[in-house]
Amino acid sequence: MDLNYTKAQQNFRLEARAWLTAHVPAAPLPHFDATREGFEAHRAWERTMHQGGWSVVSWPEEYGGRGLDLIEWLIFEEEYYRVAAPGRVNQNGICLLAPTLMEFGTAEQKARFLPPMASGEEIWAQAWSEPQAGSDLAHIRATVIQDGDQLVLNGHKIWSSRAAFADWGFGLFRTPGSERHKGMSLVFFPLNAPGVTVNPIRKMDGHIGFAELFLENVRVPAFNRLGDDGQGWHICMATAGFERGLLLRSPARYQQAAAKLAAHYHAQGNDADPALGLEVARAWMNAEAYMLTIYAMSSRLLSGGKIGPEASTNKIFWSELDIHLHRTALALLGARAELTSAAAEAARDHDWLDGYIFSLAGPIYAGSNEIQRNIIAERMLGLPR
Amino acid sequence: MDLNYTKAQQNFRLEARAWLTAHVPAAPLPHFDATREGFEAHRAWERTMHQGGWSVVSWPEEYGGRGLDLIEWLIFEEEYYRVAAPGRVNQNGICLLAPTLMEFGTAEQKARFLPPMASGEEIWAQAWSEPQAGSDLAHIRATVIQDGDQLVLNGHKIWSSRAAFADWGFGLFRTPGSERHKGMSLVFFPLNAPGVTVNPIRKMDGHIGFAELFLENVRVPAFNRLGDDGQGWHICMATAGFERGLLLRSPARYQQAAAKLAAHYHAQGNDADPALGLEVARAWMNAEAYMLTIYAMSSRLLSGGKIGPEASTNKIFWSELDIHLHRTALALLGARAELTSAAAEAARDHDWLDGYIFSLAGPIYAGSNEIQRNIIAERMLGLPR
Amino acid sequence: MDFRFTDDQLMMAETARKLFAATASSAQLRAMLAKEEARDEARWSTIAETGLTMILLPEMAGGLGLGEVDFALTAEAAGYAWLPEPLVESAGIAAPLLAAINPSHELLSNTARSLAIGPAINPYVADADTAAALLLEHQGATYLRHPGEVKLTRQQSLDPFRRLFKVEWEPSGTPLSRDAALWRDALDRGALFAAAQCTGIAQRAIDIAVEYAKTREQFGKPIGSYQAVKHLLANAQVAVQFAKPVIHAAAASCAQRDLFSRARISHAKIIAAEAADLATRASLQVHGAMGYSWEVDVHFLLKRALALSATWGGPGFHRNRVLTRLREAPAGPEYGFARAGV
Amino acid sequence: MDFRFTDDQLMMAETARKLFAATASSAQLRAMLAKEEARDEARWSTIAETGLTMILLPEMAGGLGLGEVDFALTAEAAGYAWLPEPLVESAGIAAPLLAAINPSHELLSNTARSLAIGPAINPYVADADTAAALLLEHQGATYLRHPGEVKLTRQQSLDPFRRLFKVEWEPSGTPLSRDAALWRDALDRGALFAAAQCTGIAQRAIDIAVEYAKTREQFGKPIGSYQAVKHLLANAQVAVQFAKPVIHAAAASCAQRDLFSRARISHAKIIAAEAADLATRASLQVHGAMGYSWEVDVHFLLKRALALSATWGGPGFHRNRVLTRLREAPAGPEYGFARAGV
Repeated sequence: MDLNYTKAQQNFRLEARAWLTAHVPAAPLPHFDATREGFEAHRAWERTMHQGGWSVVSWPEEYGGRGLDLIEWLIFEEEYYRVAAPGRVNQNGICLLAPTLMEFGTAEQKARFLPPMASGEEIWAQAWSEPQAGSDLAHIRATVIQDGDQLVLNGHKIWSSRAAFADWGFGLFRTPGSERHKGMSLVFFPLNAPGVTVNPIRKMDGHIGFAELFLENVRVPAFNRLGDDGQGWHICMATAGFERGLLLRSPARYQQAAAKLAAHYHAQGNDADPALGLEVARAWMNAEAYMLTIYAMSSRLLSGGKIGPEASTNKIFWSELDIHLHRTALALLGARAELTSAAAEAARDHDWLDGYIFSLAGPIYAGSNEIQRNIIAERMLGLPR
Repeated sequence: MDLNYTKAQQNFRLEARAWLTAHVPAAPLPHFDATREGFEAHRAWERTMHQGGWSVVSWPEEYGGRGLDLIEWLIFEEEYYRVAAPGRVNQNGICLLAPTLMEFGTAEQKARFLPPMASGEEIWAQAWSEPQAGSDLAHIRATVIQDGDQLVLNGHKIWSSRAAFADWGFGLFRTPGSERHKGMSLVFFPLNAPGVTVNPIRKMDGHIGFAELFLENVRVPAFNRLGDDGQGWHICMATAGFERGLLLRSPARYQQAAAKLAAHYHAQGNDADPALGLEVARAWMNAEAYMLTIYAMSSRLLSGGKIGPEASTNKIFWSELDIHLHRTALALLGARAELTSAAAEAARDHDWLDGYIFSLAGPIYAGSNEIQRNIIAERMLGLPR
Repeated sequence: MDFRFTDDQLMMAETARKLFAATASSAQLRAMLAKEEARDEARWSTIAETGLTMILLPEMAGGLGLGEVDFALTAEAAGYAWLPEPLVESAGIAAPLLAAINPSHELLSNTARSLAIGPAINPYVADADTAAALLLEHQGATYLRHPGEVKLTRQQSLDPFRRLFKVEWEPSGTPLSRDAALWRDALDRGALFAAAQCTGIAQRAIDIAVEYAKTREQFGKPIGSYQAVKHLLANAQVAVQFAKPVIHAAAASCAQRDLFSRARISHAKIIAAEAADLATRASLQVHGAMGYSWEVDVHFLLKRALALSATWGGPGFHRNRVLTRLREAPAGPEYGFARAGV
Repeated sequence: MDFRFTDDQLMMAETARKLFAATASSAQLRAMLAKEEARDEARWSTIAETGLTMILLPEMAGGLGLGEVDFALTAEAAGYAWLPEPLVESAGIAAPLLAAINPSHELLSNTARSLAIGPAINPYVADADTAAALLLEHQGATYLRHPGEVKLTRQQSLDPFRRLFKVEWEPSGTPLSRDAALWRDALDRGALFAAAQCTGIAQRAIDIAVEYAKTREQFGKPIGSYQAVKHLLANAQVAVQFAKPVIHAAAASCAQRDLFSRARISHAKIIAAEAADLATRASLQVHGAMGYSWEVDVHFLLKRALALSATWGGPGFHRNRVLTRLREAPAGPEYGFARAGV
């Protein structure tokens, strides 16, 4: 065990810091879920990142990455959050789909889809859930039929993050008549393809953020299926592992917020409610514990380990710490906590209220925390189903 | 709504206060679960109470009570806990069995069992659980067979509170071959009857407290069955309502402890951890909320209401507040918290550690809190079973 | 000692509940939001006509001369409906303050007008622009201003139905009153009725979650049959059950205006806000992604609960009042209702 | 940057675990308790022979010259076994303190002897009577006393295996050392290894609850198939998962002896004690009445967890160290491991 960065890691950090300091937009971009303008501003930022070689640092160089390992990826993320750089509008693609694509895709598929993903030219939405299949993903009904070298998609998807403005969607479809985990395929489709209707859904924060998708005889090349016919569930579970387990929420995100929170608390001096010191310390400890656990897990993965059901412990931990951290910030803000960022007197240093509302979705998406607890109990502890 | 005591209620309080002040033993009695001596000291206290007319204040006068209503009972309990009077060794009889007996018993049964219960001459243990039937009480296997004017009892009971030293037990038995809620009878049996073996069980605090009972062809008169053959489940559920709902845990118990806790906290002055102020306030608020809710419920019952599934909300609330209150006290004691009352330097003003250990059983007995939450969800909220 | 409501009290509460159910349904409130209306004049008129704005006004001011218990039940119903109009702040806090100074004040004669209130403890004033007048606190004194006499700057709350304003004004001229005790009373009523609204919000959040959990199926069963869902909602219901009697007792003793009654009010404010937080978040979790969308009502409840928890004193302020009571006066079983222990 | 244990570290930990499993089973500990023995001399000898008491001693004191990471894994295993002997306090804290003063001290030469330690932060000294000597703190100085030179008064802990003593003594004569920094180091190690024991305790509590929940049936199903039981134990396991890396990182940086390493140790102490509390109470609840009986092991774990949480600094003490670090040094993503932000 050696918890010091190597000289090379330190140099890499400084290189990332220098580039980010020089390129991160001075003013925050408008939210990518709020308007087309915000979305395109984030796409432009992806392009800038790509030009600098920073958009997909952990990918192989042939697809636009730097071939960095998980520790270097964590260092990059630390620098990224340190300067409060913009949210990653193509996260669904880069963090969720790309690892799956690299594991299960053909060379041709990788060559076709990864480079425009890295450059932000093609931005991806996920399309997992359906109205009757949320936590119970095996219950999906959307269908895929092969017709020569084409696939014909039909169905109704919902809660598709980014789908209001994105270019491509990836989702699960099943062979008609198949049941539960069998007969599923993971298919990519352009969101502007004939037969696709995108109905934006407003979130509780008023932003659009996700959409409902209706697919009516949408035709895509058979090339757009990842893996073989019927392999969809297996592939999708691998993605879920990445999503919950490691790549969805960088520890740096919470470390940065916790540091802000602590500064805010200490700036209140003697006026601060001493009972809140407890929560501020807790918020920082949670962020650090998450960071340390992810570093430990990354070290293990680097030497050939696999993410198992402990991915579910990560999901529970980051989603709960995020809520706690933001609740504590709102408590510090007192009666001003309810002001939105549109209000003249809203807290300027950090979007605590937006962060709180966003955090409330954490225990729900990427597999509800109830489901994660079942997974921990059954697969880690061995309790009966 | 009038939340002032009447003159008569005030006078009753002062009368109770005067008697208790004059009669409550100056030194705490040895624990009734620890030794036969402690048990008998508590029996003697029951006798003293009875002689003063205070042992069963809410019972009808003909059985040794004062016929007081629920509000007066609450006032009496407040005075009782105010002077930290001894624990009630016959609580299983007085608070659990007696209300059931008064509702379902014949005049002869009441005349036989209530007076010696009131005087402490006969002290009662409950005998509900069996090794395979804890939360799932309908699963009990102990049997009762009628043989002429006698009942023959067989079976294995466990977790019988007070049974190590008590005189009588009451428990559920079923007609052989009957299933689930049917064919059950509530039967009383002397713990020294031939065929009864009492094996004391040590609790985690080292005291004995409960026992395992083996019944082998134990013969009691048919007179000892409460209600008709097969009515046992119905009667038992009524008892469970009393137990969880109202009579098991007086609010005064927690009000007294919370007041001690607050005094302890404020006595620490500036040395106290300010974050603990939060918990001290919480402990007092919990005790007051419980008190107010019980008063509101008592008012409703006095005008003819019945205890329904909200009994389950009471059980959850008092069991959780009790743990919280004692945890807070242990936190205030710091590194001295682990000392038992046998230690020279143990906290003298209140048995916080004993209270904490006792409180840990709260979410388990009288129907586990998991079962109570099911009841609330299904019977109060109407969620599907 | 009688903890029951009178028939009159129950009837008044039922009237409020029915009125809100009929005039302030989710669909009606959403339609009003779409039209960007500050208030629904028809609903407000009906509220005034029904007498709900007159509960706490003394009879010599043309009011019903009732007490805080009566109004608390109305506030609970208003919370249940997440009513946008300023019934609670105007009729529950501002009007009684003005009536305490001058029961014949002409602003009290028209019960369809609303009053806004700006105590030192709240940084913003709700519904200041539509009010007939603002009652403002400065160093314990009461000043009356018309909206046109002050500078109002809208501050957007996350609750789209809450219309907050920063008020800039000079405490010049003679105040209506210099009695600082009036503002302590106003704070008590403000906290008390915010608490009452919170239990209404909490119950509504539970009720809609229960309805959803009965019908929404996952893994072939209604989600309400899973223990995780049952226990989440059961815990929220427990919190509501043990908040309501505290609010009712706090309302009944509000007029005592002492260490004991203020601790009771603070207690009510703390736990009712917590119950609302617990219940709205449980409701959100039970609704899943659906609950996170604008189309399901749970977010309106969650936002109102968040706003109310920090208004009229946050948890820290009220906890200090509880600790002060515990430090300065005896506690224990004999002090539950009786200040002198009898 | 490598967060993995070396093969040597893993092997040493495995040795400790196997030794404790073989010599300190529940039955063996209960038998020892029945005989009212202070310690099991055979077990203690085996522990010493295996080298576990020499992990932290420098090579010039005849030790293995290993670090806190190595010993933390042993302490975790000791917690899992709720070991009665003073391995952690003697070999993990007292001996390194003495070795730091004088690595050739003759008390270090016999590794089968134990040392007791009395820092100012703990009111009582564990296993003082069976120790070869006591190391006692007075105003930052270190005094050495033999048990016969001080007045020992047994103080009964709720944990029947913890043998606490009040020590009355005079700080007369020349201390072994006046360097107060030694006691700050001792406190760090004390808190760190208490934390490590706590995660062991927590994992044991979960493991026995899981075994019970697999076999105990109610309502026709194993209780472990109910969500209420699953989620209770899953939450406890989450707490353990996120405590262990903090302990390991705290152990790895312990030698830094600065604001950063001390905050990490305090963090570890707080959350490991909480994990042990959560897990032992969850285990108790899962066991039902059975868990409340003396016959099931859960109470031994619960008691040890309770005792350790307040020893070597309680939550308030350690929280203050965390807040001090946050006040006095920068925080943020670049300061996770790097004091200078690189």
